[in-house]
Amino acid sequence: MHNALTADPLQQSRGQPLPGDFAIWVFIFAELTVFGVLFAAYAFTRSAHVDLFNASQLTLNRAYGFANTLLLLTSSYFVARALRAIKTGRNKACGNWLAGALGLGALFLLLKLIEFHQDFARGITLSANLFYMFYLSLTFFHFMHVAMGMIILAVVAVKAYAGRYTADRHTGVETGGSYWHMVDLVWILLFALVYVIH
Amino acid sequence: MQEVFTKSMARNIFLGSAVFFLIIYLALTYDTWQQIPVRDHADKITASVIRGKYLVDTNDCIGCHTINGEGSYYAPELDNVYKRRGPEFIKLWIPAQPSGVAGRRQMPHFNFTPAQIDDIVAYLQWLSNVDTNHWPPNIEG
Amino acid sequence: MKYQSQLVAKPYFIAALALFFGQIVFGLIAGMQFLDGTFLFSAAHFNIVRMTHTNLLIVWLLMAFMGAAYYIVPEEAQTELYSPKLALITFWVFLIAAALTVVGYLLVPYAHLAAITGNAIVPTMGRGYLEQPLPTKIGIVLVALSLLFNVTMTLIKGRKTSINLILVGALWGLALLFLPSFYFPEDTVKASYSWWWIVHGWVEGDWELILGALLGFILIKMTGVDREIVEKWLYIIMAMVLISGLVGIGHHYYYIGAPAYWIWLGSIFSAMEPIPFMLLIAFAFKMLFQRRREHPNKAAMLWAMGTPIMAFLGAGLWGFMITLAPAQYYIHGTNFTAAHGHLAFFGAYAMVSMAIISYAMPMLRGREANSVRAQHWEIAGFWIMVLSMIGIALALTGAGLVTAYLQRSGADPLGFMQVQDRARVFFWGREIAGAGFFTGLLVYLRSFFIQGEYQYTAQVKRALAT
Amino acid sequence: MKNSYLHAIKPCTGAWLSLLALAAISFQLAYDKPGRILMLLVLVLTLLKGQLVVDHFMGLRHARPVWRVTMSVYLIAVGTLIGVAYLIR
Repeated sequence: MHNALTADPLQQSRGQPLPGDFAIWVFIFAELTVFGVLFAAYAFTRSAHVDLFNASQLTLNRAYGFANTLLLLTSSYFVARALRAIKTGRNKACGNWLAGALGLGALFLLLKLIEFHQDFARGITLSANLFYMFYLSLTFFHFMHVAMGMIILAVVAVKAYAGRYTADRHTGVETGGSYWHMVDLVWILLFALVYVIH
Repeated sequence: MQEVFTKSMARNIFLGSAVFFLIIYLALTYDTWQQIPVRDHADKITASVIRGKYLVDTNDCIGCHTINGEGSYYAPELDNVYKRRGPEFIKLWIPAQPSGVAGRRQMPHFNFTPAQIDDIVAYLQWLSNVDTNHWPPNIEG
Repeated sequence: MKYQSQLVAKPYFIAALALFFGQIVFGLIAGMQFLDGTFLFSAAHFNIVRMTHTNLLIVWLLMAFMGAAYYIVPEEAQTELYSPKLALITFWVFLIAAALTVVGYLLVPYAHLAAITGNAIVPTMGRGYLEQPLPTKIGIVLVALSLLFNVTMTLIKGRKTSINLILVGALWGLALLFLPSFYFPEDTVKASYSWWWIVHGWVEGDWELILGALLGFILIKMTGVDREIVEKWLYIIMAMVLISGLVGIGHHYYYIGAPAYWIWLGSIFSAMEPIPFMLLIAFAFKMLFQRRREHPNKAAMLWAMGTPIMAFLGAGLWGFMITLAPAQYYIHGTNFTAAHGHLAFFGAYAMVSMAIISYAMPMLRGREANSVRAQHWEIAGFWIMVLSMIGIALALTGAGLVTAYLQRSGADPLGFMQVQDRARVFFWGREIAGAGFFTGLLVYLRSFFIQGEYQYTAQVKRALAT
Repeated sequence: MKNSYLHAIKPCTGAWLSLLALAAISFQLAYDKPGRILMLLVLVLTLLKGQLVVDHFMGLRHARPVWRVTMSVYLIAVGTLIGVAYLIR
């Protein structure tokens, strides 16, 4: 399966620089490091409190987590399509794909807010126990990244609609897209760790 | 293809991360602000405790001592001194200073009234009950 | 020096060094009081000596930063300073306020000082580094406003380079972050929590931006490397400072009564605080290797290269050793923290101040660089001070570890004074290294009294002869 | 140009559909009885998802190999740390 996917008929040359502005990649690597350390901290803390973590984990609504995974994966796909569109010079299509991604991002935030609301109503706070501390820190921190990513994508979308990008000059789309895919990547790890693995 | 690395994007990253992490810190601070009165028994901050704290501040006790590890490392920790020494010892100790022992670190004489010393002890008692995540490690501070 | 108004930086730099001298004298007295508790007890008790030592540090660094701002902002903006006269008035106000405050500390008992300066109206006194009476604090705000007005107006009418934007922005941040010093809640935990807005906000946030701007300026001037490259990397490094440092403030919140989650968040984010310092080293050396000119001021170059290294050592490495919660559990509130404080303040802020002074002072005195002889004295001062400060830090680290082992752990912990007695050898080490530092400072200051400027021809001749 | 564009869509769409399928499998496994095999399985599926995002959405398979390797190393490192933490209990 993996082979079939990587067999790109375009035969695009390897050895390209990172997509988008290098500055965003410094930020992406910094953020990935923070999340990586947080994930490891979660896992090792859990190994000292397995029962507490397993019991608390069961109180989470995994359906929310799954729905949010689908939303982010699809929005990431939309962003990838937006990049394809601009590479063929279609500004409007690029904008539309980005708007779609933004819509899915907004749905993600809405769903997460509902989930937070229900958590707080049940008395879950940062100080409730170690699991909830990690759960809330990780998801809130990620939530902020989604919000930040949406601001970036919105700026890129507006520029796309305004025709500021061309098939040859579209670094902005790549920059915003790379950040958004990082947010998606982090959620994939976060979903597995906090909602699924037990 | 040439790598793109622009100053304007670097600046945006700088400003963006400033705002981003400030918001996160403010959100956490909001939560902390709700928790602190619970953890330090703010309901037990009586008028006497407040007077005691004012004396501790205006006599610059942290110029030699530490309070919850903050201050100066010239004299012992005050967070748990109430539990370490007990109120009676403290009430006798403060007015008896300086000890005048040659070479030993000296604590000044502050001319406190007995009522003022009671206030200081009340403050130290309140301080000893703050939840500091089990710090200091033992009674010696 | 390109603009006449940059000359106002000169009194700031001179005063900064004079106050630096005072700081070290009081540091030596305080160090002596660790060895003999009755030393100068009735004249100046330890707490007074200590607050004079730390307050002089803050004031001389602020003096140096202000001088640097008055020197750099016009040159970067390519225009004269908005009002050199205001800058000069501000200088005297600041110097006199600082002098009066120190005199107040030394002559009036602290509680009495609090009573006569209206501390009862707005309580602000009795917090570390912020011991100043209310009038001084208000004076600091006025001085800051004057500085901000002056440099901002200069910036507005001139060229807006990134160095200038970062520097002026950081000066605004410095002033804003000082405002919580007027907020001293009755709840000690809240007071502690908000005290760090100022202290952490300055030394692990805002001042790092100033450091970056000063270093960036010096490197652009001395290496001739393309401004574009310097500035974009500067932005990235400064972004890393904020990414790690803003939530990294949590490493002060483990054991002061704040919620337990700070143990995790503080440890994780503050563990990344050394990264910007590492980047700063890489950045400085990359500029050095890519330099397009040989600047005759070797001493300034040494300060500029030494700053990121020593800042990494003091703020990065020593900071990292005490930043993780399990380590801090034993080390919090010991001389290990003092070791970190000394090495970080010196390595980052004292050294960057001396770097800009070293670069700018010869210009302010009408020459591109000092004579070779003066530079030799300055370089000797650099090495003696740097090595002595490492000695001080190692000695204090030893003293801190003694506390961690004997007082903080084990089944039968010893009392405070017993432990202090066992750490005596380290306090001796600190005082001896302190005397070494003082010697280094004298050597450094001596270099300013050696007249003459750098002679290209003499250097070339000598190079040809050998 | 038109032709190459059509070809270029497919890998992304394929990756997207694969990701959805993998997410659904993970979600199903979330309700299974806890166990080491299950944990390792979910972990591997997660890393696979991560690599798909890196390769196809981020488009790093066109980038210099060093960047793709960096991301793979990151994913494997995080995965290993998590795996070790769950196995040492």
